[in-house]
Amino acid sequence: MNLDELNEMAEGVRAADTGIAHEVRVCMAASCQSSGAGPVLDGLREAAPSTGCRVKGVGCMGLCSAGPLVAVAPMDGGEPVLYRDVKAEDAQAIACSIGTAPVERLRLPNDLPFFSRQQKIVLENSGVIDPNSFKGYIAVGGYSAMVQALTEMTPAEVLAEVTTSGLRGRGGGGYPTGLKWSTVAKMPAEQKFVICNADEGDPGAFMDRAILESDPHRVIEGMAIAAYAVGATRGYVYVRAEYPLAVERLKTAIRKAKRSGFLGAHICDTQFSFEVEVRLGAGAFVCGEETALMASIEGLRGQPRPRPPYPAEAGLWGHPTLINNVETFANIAPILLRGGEWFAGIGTERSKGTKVFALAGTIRNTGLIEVPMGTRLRDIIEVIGGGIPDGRAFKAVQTGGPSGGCLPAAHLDIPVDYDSLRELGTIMGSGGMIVMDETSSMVDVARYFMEFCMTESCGKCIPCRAGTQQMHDILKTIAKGRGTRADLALLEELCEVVQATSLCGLGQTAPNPVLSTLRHFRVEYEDKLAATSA
Amino acid sequence: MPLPAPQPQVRVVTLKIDGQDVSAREDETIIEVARENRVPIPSLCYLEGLSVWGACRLCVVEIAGTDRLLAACSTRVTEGMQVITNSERLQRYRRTIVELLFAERNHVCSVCVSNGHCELQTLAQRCGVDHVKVPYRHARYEVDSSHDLFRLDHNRCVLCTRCVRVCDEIEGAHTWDVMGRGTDCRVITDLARPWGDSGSCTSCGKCVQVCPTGALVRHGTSVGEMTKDLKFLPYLSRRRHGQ
Amino acid sequence: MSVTRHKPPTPSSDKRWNLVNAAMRRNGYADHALIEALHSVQEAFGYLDETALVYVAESLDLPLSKVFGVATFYHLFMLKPKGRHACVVCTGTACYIKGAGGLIEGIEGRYGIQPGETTEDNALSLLSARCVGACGLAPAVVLDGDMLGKQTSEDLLARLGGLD
Amino acid sequence: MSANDRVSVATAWLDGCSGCHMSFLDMDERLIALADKIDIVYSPLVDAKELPEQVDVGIIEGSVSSEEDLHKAQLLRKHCRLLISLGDCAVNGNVPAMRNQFKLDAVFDRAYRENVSFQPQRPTQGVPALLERVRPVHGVVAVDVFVPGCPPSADAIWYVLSELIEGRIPDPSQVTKFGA
Repeated sequence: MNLDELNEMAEGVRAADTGIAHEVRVCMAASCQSSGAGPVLDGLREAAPSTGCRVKGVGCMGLCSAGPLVAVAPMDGGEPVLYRDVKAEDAQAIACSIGTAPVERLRLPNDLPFFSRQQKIVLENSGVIDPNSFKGYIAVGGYSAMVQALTEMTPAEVLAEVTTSGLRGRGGGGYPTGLKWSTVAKMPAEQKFVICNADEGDPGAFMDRAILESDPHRVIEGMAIAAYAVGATRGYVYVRAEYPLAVERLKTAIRKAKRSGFLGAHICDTQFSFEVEVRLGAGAFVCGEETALMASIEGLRGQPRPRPPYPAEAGLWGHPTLINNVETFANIAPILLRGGEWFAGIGTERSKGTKVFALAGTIRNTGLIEVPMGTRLRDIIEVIGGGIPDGRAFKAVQTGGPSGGCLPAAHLDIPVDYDSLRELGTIMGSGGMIVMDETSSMVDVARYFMEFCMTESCGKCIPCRAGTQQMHDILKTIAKGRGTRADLALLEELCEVVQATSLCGLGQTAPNPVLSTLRHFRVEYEDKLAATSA
Repeated sequence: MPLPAPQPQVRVVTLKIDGQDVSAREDETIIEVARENRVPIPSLCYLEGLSVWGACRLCVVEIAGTDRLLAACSTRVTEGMQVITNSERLQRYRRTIVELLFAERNHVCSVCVSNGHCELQTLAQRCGVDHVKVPYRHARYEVDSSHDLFRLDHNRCVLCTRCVRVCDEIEGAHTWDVMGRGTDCRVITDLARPWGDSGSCTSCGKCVQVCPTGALVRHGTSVGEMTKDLKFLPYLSRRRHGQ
Repeated sequence: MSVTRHKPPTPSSDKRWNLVNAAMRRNGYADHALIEALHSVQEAFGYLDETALVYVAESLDLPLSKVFGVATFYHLFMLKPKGRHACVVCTGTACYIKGAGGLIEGIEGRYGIQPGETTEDNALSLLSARCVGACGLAPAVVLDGDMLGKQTSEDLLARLGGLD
Repeated sequence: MSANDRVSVATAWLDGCSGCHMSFLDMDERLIALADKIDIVYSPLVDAKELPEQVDVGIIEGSVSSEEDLHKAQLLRKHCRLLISLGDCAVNGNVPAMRNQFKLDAVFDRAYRENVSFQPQRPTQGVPALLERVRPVHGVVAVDVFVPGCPPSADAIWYVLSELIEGRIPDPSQVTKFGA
C-alpha cells in the first residue's frame, strides 16, 4: 500500500458519511464514564434522529470537572456545540436541538479560555474520533505518516526528521528523542525492541491514560515508525493494570491494525515487519523506570539495575531497546506529516512542541490540557484552569509528581519548559500539575510524597529503601509539631545522600519534594519547629 | 618478517585512580581494577565470583567529567578515566549509608555469633562510623532455626542478596529469593516457608559462607565463633562459567 | 544430556484453571510470562493461593522463591482473598489534597481495618490505589468496581453501612 | 599539662552491665600513671557522690532506659565540658535496647510475671520508671566523643584518655568498633 491508496481508503470512509450532517460525540474516557457518560450515550442513541445524525462515543475532551461532556458537531466543519454535566434525562433535549437552537442551560461557551487557549497536536483526535474505530482513525489521516515513512523515506530520513523537530522525551527526563533513536539505530544487532512506557504512575497524572483511551492508534503508529527508524521488529506497550479501559482500547486497536495489515508481517506490503504486544504492570510505580520496566516485561521483580549499560545498548533480554513514553510516540506522526521544522517552530528555544498537562487539585477546571511549551504558568492556572475556587488564595503548584517540586505564587510568571522548571527545583515530569490553595500545608505535601516514594521504593538499594523511610519518619515528626532543629538538619543531610547515591531515578529524585518545599516554603518548616520549642 | 599478532578482542586502557596511573582491560570494572592495585573501595553486595548487583551503593566513586556518582562495581573503566574513590564527600555518604543499615534492623554486634568476623562491623569501623545519627527503628524480625545445619536471623540481614545469587548462579538451586518491596523486603526460601522445610535447598551451605553478616550462620556457634570462608567461590565460579 | 520437563497436572477440575492454562499457553509457557500468568490466576480466582503459585511455578519451570518474590513485589497481587465488598480509596495527589486521608480514617475508625486489610467477618476489604485517574472527581472511591466521585466521609460510611 | 592542672573526670553508669567501668579498671598499672593526670571527681568507682559544678570530661556507660538515666545524662551534659559515650550501650543502645522491639508492658509482664513463680508483681516503688523506648546517650543529649565496644578494651580507653590529657580530640574508630 502506498500513500495514494491509503488516501483513497480514507476518502472511502469519509464518503460513507455523506448524508450525515451532525455528529453527537459523547466523552467515554474514564472520568466522564464514572460520572455517568454511559447512560448519556445510550439515551442519545435512542433519542437522536435516525437519519442525518450519528451518535458516537469518543475519547477525552479535556474538561473532566464538567463531565459528562457531549459535543454536537456539524460535519461541514462548523463549530461544535459543547454541553456540560449532561445527564441521561437531558438526551431528549439535546437530540431535539440538533440542527436548531442549542440547549442553553447545558451549554459551555465556545470561547471558554479552557478550550481557546490550548493548541492540540497530541490530543487533536481526542474527543473527536471513536477510539475503538480503526476506520475512524483512517478517516482523519491516520497511518499516513507510517505509510509515508515505509514507502517514501529511509530510516535515516525518519531519524533526521525527528531530530530536526527537537522533540524531547515526554516521560519526564526530557532526553532528546532523535538522539535516543539514533543511538539505538546505530547499534549493530539482529534483534531490537521498541517499548512504549505507559506505566503512568505519578499520582495526579492521567495524560497517558487519556491518550490511550482516546487515540490508541496514534501511539501504535508512532511506535511502528520508531521501529522502522531504529530497525526493531518487536514492540511492547507496558501499561498499568489500573487502566483497564486504556488496556482494552489498546488491545482492540492492535488487533484491528493487525487485521488490516498495518501491524505484523510485511506491513502494507513492504519489507518491514513489526509485532506489538501489551504487557500489564501490577502496581509498582518503580516500573516507570526503564530498567525496572524491562525487568518486569521479562517477568521479574521490577527492580532497576545500574546504568550504563543503557537500554539503547543492552535492554530487553540484553538487546538494544528504544523506550519512549506514550506522549512522545503520539507526537511522531504529526512530526513526519508536517515536518520537523514545523514542530520546531512551536514552543521555546530548547523545549519544542506542545505538552499535555493533567490539571488537578483545588482549581476550577480540572482535566486535560495541551499547550505550547513556554506557556506562562499563570496562564495555565488562572486562565485555562480558571483559578482557585471558593475565594481562596493560590499557594503552590506541584509538578513532576514524586520526583518534582512545588512552586509558589512568586514564580507564576515563568514559562513552562524543561529548563525553567529545573532551575526552580522542580521538573516538567510527565505532566501532572496539582494546584494547592492556602489551606494546604507544604510540610504535609512533602510528607505525602515521601510516603509515596517509601512505599514505592523497590528495596534494592540501601539509600532509597532505608533513607526514604527515615526521611518520612522525620517529616511525620515535624508535621506533628514535634520536630527539632537537629531533625531538620538530619533531614537535609539524608536528602543529599539519597539524591546522590541512590541506584535509580526514584531514589535520586525522592528528596525533590522536600528540597523544593524547603527552598520555597522553609518558613512553614521553621514554624512547625518553633511550636515545639515554645 | 613475522606478521603482526592478531588484534586482541579486548583492548587495554590506562586510567587514573586517586591520582595513580593504572592500566586495565577495558572489560574490567572500576572496583576490579582498584582492588588489583590495592586501592580499597568499600562494598557489601559486590563479591568476586557472583554477578554484579549494584545495590549497596557503598562503592560509589566520583569520575571527572560527570556530576553523577557511579558504582565502581557496575562501571567499566574507559581510556583516560579519572576516578576519585575517597573524597570527603564520598566518605560522608558512605558513613550515612552504613548508619542507615545499622538503624534499619537489629545489628547488635556484641551478642552476634559473627562478632569480629563481620563485614558490616568492619565496614563501620573502616568508614569511621563510631555512632549512628539516624534513629534506630527497632522493628521485630524473625529468626528461622528450622534448618538442621544453619540459622537465618533476619535481624542481621542487609539484603545484599549474595545468598540469592550464590544459590542461583553457583549451586543452581535458586532456593533463595527476595520477597516484598521496600523496607518490607526479606530473603526467603521457596514460598517463604521455614528454611528447614525447603524442598529445593541442598544444604550446601554456600549461602552461609557468602553472607557478610551474622544473618546466615551455622548452628552451634556462640558469640564471635562464626567464621566464614570464601575461598571456594572464585574456583567454583570459574568452573561454572567455563573459564 | 537433557532432563525431561513434565507439565504438572492441573490442581483441580475447577474450570477456572482453563483460563490460567490459556494465558500460559498463549505465551508458550515462557518464564517471562510469569506476571501474565499471575494476572490470569488473580482474574480467575480473585487472589493467589499457594496451590496456584506452585502450579504456575511448575508449569513455567520457575523456582518457587522467584515466583513468590514476584507475587509479593507487585501490590496488585493479593495473597489472601478479598472480602465480599472491596472499597478502594484513591490516594493520588488530587484526592489526597481533597481529603482522601479523611475517608480512610473514617473507615479505619468505623471498621478497624487499614488499607490492605479485611474485616474479620470478611464483609469489607479496604484498599488504597495510587491515582485511579479520576482527578476531576476527587476524592474518588471505587466501591465494588463502581466509581464514586467527590466523596465525604459521611457519604461513604453511609453507603458502606448500607451494604449487605 | 602541668601537675596542678589535672583533668577532672566524672563517670556515670546508666543501663549497662558495668563492664565498661570494669574495662576501665583493666588498665591495671596504667591507672597509676593516670592518677597523676586526672581527678575522678564523681563516679561509681569513687566515694564522691556530688557532681561538681564544672567538670572537664564526663564519661557515660550504659543506655538511657529510665527516668533516672535520662536525668543523669542531662546532668553530666550540663556540668561537663566534654561528654564521652563509653561502650555500645551508651553508643548504640546495645542489649538494653533490644527490648524496644516490644511494648513496655510486654517487657514488664515477661520479666515480673511470666518468669516469676513467687509473688509475681510489677515493681512500682523505689525504682525509677522505665522509659517507653531505650535510647543511646546521643539520643537525649549531645555527645562529643564516641567509644564503641562491648566493652571497649582497656587499651582503647587508655588511648582516649591519653589523647584528651594531651589536649587532642581522640578518634577511637582506629582502636575499637561496635561489639569489639
